[in-house]
Amino acid sequence: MTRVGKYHVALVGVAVLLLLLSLVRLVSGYDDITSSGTFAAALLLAVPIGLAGLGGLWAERAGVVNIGLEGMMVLGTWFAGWAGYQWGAVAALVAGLLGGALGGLLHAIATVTFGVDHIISGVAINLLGPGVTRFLSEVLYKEGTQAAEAGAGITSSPAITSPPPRVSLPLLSDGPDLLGRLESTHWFLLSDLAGILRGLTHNVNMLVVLAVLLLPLTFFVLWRTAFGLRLRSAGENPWAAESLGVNVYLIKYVAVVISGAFAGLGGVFLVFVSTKYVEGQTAGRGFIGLAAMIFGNWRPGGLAAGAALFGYADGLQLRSSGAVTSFFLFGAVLLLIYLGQQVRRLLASGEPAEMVTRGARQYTMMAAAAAGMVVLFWLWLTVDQLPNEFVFITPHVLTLIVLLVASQRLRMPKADGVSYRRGEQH
Amino acid sequence: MSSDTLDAARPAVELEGITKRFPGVVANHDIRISVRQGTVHAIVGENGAGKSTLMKILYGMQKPDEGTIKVDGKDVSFRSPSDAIDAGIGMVHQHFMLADNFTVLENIVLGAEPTKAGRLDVGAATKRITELAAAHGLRVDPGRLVEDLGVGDRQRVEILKVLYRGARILILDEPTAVLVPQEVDELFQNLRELTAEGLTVIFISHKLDEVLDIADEITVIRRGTTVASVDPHEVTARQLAELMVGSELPTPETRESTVTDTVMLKVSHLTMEADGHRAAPKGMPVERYVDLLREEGRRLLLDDVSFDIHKGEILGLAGVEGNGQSELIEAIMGIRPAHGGIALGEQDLSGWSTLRRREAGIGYIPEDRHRQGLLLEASLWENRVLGHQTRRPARSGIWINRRASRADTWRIIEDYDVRTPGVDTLALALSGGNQQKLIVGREMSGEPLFLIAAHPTRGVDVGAQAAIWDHLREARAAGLAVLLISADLDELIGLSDCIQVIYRGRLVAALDPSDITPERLGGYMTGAIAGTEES
Amino acid sequence: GGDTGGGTTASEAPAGESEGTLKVGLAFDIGGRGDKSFNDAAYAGLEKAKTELGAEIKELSPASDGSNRGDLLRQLADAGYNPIIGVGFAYGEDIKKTAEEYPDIQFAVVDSASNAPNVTGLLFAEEQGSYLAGVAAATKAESGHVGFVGGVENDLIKKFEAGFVAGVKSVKSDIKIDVKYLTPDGDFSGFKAPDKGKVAAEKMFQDGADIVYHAAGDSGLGVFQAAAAAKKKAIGVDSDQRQTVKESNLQSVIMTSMLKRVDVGVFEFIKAFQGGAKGGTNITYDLKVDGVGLATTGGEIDDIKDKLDAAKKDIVDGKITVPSKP
Amino acid sequence: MPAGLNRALFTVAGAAVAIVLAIAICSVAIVAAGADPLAAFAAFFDFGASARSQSNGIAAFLNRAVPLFIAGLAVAVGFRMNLFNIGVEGQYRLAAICAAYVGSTFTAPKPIQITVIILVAAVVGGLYALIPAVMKVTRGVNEVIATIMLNYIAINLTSYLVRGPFAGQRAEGELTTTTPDLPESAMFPNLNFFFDWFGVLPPTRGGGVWGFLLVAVVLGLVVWVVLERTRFGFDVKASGLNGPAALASGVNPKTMVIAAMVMSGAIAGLIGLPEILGDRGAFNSNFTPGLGFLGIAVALLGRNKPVGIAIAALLFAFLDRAQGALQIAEVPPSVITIIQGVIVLLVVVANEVTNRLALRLEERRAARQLGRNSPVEVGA
Ligand SMILES: Nc1ncnc2c1ncn2[C@@H]1O[C@H](COP(=O)(O)OP(=O)(O)OP(=O)(O)O)[C@@H](O)[C@H]1O
Ligand SMILES: Nc1ncnc2c1ncn2[C@@H]1O[C@H](COP(=O)(O)OP(=O)(O)OP(=O)(O)O)[C@@H](O)[C@H]1O
Ligand SMILES: [Mg+2]
Ligand SMILES: [Mg+2]
Repeated sequence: MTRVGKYHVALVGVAVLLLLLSLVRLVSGYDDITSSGTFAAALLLAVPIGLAGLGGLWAERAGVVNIGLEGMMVLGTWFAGWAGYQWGAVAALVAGLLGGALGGLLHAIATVTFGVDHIISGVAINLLGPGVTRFLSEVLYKEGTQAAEAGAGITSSPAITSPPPRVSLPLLSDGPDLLGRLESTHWFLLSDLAGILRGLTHNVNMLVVLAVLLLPLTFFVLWRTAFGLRLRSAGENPWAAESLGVNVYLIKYVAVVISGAFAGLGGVFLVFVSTKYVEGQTAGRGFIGLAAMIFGNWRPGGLAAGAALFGYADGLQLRSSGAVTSFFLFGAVLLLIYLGQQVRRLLASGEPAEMVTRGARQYTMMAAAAAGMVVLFWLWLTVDQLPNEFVFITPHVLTLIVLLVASQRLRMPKADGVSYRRGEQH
Repeated sequence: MSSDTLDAARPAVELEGITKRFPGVVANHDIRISVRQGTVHAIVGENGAGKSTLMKILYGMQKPDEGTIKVDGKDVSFRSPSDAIDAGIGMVHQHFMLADNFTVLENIVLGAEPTKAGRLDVGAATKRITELAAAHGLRVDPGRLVEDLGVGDRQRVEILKVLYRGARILILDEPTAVLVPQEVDELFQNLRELTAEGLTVIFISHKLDEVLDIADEITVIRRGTTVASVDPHEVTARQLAELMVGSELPTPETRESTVTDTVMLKVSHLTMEADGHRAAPKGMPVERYVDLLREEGRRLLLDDVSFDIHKGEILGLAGVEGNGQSELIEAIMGIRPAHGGIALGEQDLSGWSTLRRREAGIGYIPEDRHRQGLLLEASLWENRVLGHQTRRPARSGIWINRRASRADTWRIIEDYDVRTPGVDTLALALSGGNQQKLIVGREMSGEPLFLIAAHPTRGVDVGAQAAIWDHLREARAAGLAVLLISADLDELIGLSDCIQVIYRGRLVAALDPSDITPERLGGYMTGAIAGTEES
Repeated sequence: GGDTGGGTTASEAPAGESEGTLKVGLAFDIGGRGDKSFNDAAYAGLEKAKTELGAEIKELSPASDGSNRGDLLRQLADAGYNPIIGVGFAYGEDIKKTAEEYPDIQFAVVDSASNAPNVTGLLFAEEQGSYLAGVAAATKAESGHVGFVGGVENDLIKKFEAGFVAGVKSVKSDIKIDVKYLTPDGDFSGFKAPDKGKVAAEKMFQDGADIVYHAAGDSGLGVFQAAAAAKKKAIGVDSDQRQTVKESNLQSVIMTSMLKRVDVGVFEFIKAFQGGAKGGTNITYDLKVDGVGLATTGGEIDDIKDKLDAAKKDIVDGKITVPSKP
Repeated sequence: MPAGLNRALFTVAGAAVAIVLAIAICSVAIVAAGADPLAAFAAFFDFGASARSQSNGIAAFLNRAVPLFIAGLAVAVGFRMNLFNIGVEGQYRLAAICAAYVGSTFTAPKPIQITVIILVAAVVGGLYALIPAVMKVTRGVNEVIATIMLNYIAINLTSYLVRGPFAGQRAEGELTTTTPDLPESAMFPNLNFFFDWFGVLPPTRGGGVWGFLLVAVVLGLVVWVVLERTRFGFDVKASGLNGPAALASGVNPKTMVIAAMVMSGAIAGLIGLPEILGDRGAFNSNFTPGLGFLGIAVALLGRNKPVGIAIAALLFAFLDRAQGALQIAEVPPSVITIIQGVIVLLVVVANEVTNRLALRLEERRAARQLGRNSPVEVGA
């Protein structure tokens, strides 16, 4: 498919998705499906995942698998909290970045210099991150210290002194708040669009803006600059890169350190949201970020979609657990669309010869889709409140389903995870 | 290539007393070579003689322990390839050094990217590459993904990579191993143009005819040291080979026919789709289904391939890489699904797993020994078990019989002259030739009825080559049916009882090896001679 | 099962004579000392015992997975500590086993019932305190809409919810109550997720809630932030959060806090032990003994003091029985 | 065979150096924390003054090692063929609750009851691991991400089950949610008689030294035999070392993925049983989490070999045991996690370095024996 084609398909996909969301909202009556609040929450929850995912992207594009993102993120939160309460938001940002980068450096030393298996090193860092931070808290935040006076405890830092500023889109989502008004009319599609736009633009943390900008920036650096080409070559064929004078070790070091810094930035973001470091606040987001990145096919756009999916599902269930059942309807309609397409294709190509080669497989798929549709629809009609446990796993189940559908089109960097040694052929 | 320009040229590269030791091996010992500018200087030597190591030293990928390097008369000391590139040296490696998921352009500019305001300047790069390609007659499309390219195209990309960096001295390490004669001719034509423009080429090959054809000067390396410097006009290939190994040259000729009337392997209507296998509907004959596929315009990797191999027959399969040989092998081995029939003796194998096929008596010498043939980080005896884990002596019940496997590995080591200290040595500690001998021994040890031998002597030195040929001939005499696939056309012609040519997934010609030359065979392989069947 | 299910209250704890030096051991729940919450409250009681009763004290924190609670108790027992206190209902089972192994040592467990003759259950009537919080919220909420954010959906936190809901309904039966838990039982990250607390509370405030009560540990911070952003109010939990929370902008949104005097429970137990009390019973710290209650810092509920006192009196007198399950 | 011996010696030496280095690094941290490293290291070996506290300490140590060992084995089976089963965490929790529940629904003679429980655990663990395996085989879904997602799903599922369908009776005032209590016949006999043999006081600790230790030892042996001596083990090793070669030699990669994953999951299913059958007698909300993740570290430290995993599990358990002792010595107990992390990192680094050295030596030896190292003297 050409570039233009892909772009168009993506646009059409988004449009269909919007339409569906709007329909489901109307039918189910849960305004939270497209409310600005949900999208604001989704953004808030998606950003740390997306930052961790970006960290994963940088490392893996340079051929280093980074399962240690979680540990690096933990380092980011701790250092952000520690610097933040003493010297303010900017210091928190810098310290969190550096903390994460430190974890990345460790990973780089182990994997690049010593050729340790990437998963092993990552696991060790995931052990070390919480251990080191707990240790630091036990030493620096213990009773009687100045920090403890300022509100620190073993499990949390004092609040950071100057929270980062927030911005809104003037006119539209602030002041007259045109979008907000449009949203509250609950018109079909228009209000949904307004809600989404307002959620993404109203009263947004500066760090969110920064984080979102990092996506196109990453794309630009990795795919449009010479440095990016070299970095990706280290993930595709480091031997070729080295033979052309690219310093693969250096590139990998830079990539993995940046990767750690991104994870650390994700941690900083968490600290900014809660205004302080809280032990355990990363809650596995490093892993989810990794998942979002794989989900997104090792590309910034896809990664953003993956992070958005997690953020949206989480935000929606936090705001309105009941709305989650509407997704049974959503799924049923999606399956219906799929079925419709298949049937149309079957009818369009009337030749019997065509039919023969399709084989039984396709019919099985269609039958399964039809059955799934019926089951989903029935569930939607009968279930009005899922047990909370099932609501919590919505994003994870969705991810699995999407992977099942899309996985064969995923393509990871060819030399990802390979222990590269200078001068040694694979 | 006129000799008066040669005489006038001054040395472009001088290697003085180069010594390089690896743990336990002296790869290079006091090597002295002087390469004059504007010439093609060939370096020959048996496997492991130290050619590649020497070139890697010259290219800055490895540091010599002793010795000096002079480029254009100046002393140099390279710390990395980029130093060498700066000094105007470029190297095309023995194995392709390309990132498959990158475009041709990205592969070429990598490490020497033109930038504009921080961005990669694609426009400028495209322009430069197109100019270079036109100037040297190297056709490429800069926008294509390398993974979609054939070997010939890849080779051109490799050369363009070097030229793009403005190299004046080109190192080509076995560039012709994967090319057919026509492509080799084309390459040589390009090289001659380059030398005429004053560039210097250092050329490494095991194909001595080619060396004599292209080289202006030849250096022979044996066991890490320079043993001779000869003029190509004054030696024959045979003499050259004897210089390399110090022994007589073997020939791959089969002496008398041992072909019997019993059909051992029967392949009928073998067809493979490019975009995923779909089983034919029940009850429909394969021929009809294949017709259907063709009508639908599907791309077929194997298109209705049928042939018989008799007991005691070696069937040679000639073809440019990428025309379906790998797919054919994998279909016969049951690694990839295909339509059509495969029968071994009386048994119909289609639908069987790889394991059952092996157990039924198919042996397999894979084309890439490191990829499909060996567990490099396992011991030799474990490699002996590989592929035979369900058969004696490797297996007893659910267990692996370690003692018997070891003993049988020792037998192979002795019978096939594998040079190794023992059966517990890891496979990666062996040189390539010895690894290949181990594989041949292993595949023969199952007393197979039918053997697939894909490039059985690729990258193997002349001594080992002769030994492998002998083993194939002996087994053939004992009634083995062999499907031989080789890029070495001399080997193919010399060993086969019959040659089939595969082109774009179809068998296009059946030829008699006794009256075919490599050149004509190459014509069939490239489709230059249309598929008139002769026998 | 040595469930003796006693219903005595602290004031009835038996007294006896003291014996030798007092060595008190205490094992924290996950998080450990310095968590600014539950564990620290227990430690405050222990420290008070040190200063006032001259006790020698030792406190241990478990591993982050909580796998070694029993081992900590045994290490304290082996080191000669008596009595030994386990903080948190998760200690219930381990205390029972350890108490059987060390019959000569007195144990106490916070938030779980006595289950052996030498175990004292230190229970808190969170539902009663939460009831008062509910009354306060319902009375103050002009919109007729309040909310509750629970950290982890376990039975302990559900006690808070049950009491709160009952309290709210007692004021106005048609009042709207939003209830949200951040994580399911067993996933304790719900106590450490201020961002999720914020999102959940934000929704409640956007829907028109005036006051949100949280029992969500550190996640409560997010509830306070949401309240501050919406210019609404929140109710804190466990300790007087208007004092413990250091951010001045958040302090002002904390209308009151439901106090759970674990420090009192721990101290009283040690004191009773010194007096010769034996275990086998539960001591319930309820409204009657001020083991739970509402904080008045900031004076925001001073105007409804009468109403709260009346509700308290009804509970103490037994006129109202507050449910402990939603 | 000296070649193998050489390699083993190198490994041990490397590990020793790594551990010493880890200790040195942690000493620096301890000093920085204002504590005395000597006191800290003494605390690791301080099992208390009384005989009783010592036997309690030993029991705590061994009982921690058993689940870690099983977890390490589970992870290692997958790692052997480059399958990263990050899902051990979810598999063992789900298996534990199902086994505990099924075990509580009937009473049978001890051997039968226990066997049934073990089988249920293995089957549930195996089945849950089958999901990512099938996803990988049929749709090529990366198993790392699938198992991470399935972990979240399993954790939520267990918490739903324990308070919903599988909930059991609780004593009044008891807030821990739990499955019904297992009958006495389900409890695995302890090993306290060992202490009697040596004339030492048996531990008072809960279930004493869990008898499941024996199951773990047998499991370790079985896994070793299966991986090192059988055809299946050979296929696993071949698939792990070189997938395409295994395929060409007749090993069906899909079957192998499914078999290895299911075996890994089945072993994972047993991780929770020592605790349930040895001590708790039910699955409740205090059930130890996180063993699946620690299992990854243990397997890696033990180089995916049963003996190594045993040593790694013992080392981790030994460090974990000191949680209380360190606090008594006024040392921040988080040094344990730091030491564990640093050791994993350093040991794998040491592994790499020694591996390389050993390979070099082997190549040199091979070359020497073949006499390739003497270049011939030839005149030009
Ligand atoms: N990186 C290395 N480490 C150790 N030994 C090496 C290394 N590279 C090469 N050798 C040794 O050096 C010798 C020379 O190898 P080299 O690759 O230069 O041979 P070659 O002449 O290029 O052979 P071929 O014709 O097969 O390409 C080999 O026998 C090998 O044992
Ligand atoms: N990067 C490397 N590191 C270590 N050893 C190497 C390296 N490359 C090659 N060798 C050694 O070089 C030897 C042979 O190398 P290679 O695989 O190039 O074989 P070959 O040249 O094809 O073999 P032969 O000389 O037997 O034909 C082996 O002993 C191998 O251990
Ligand atoms: Mg070689
Ligand atoms: Mg070479």
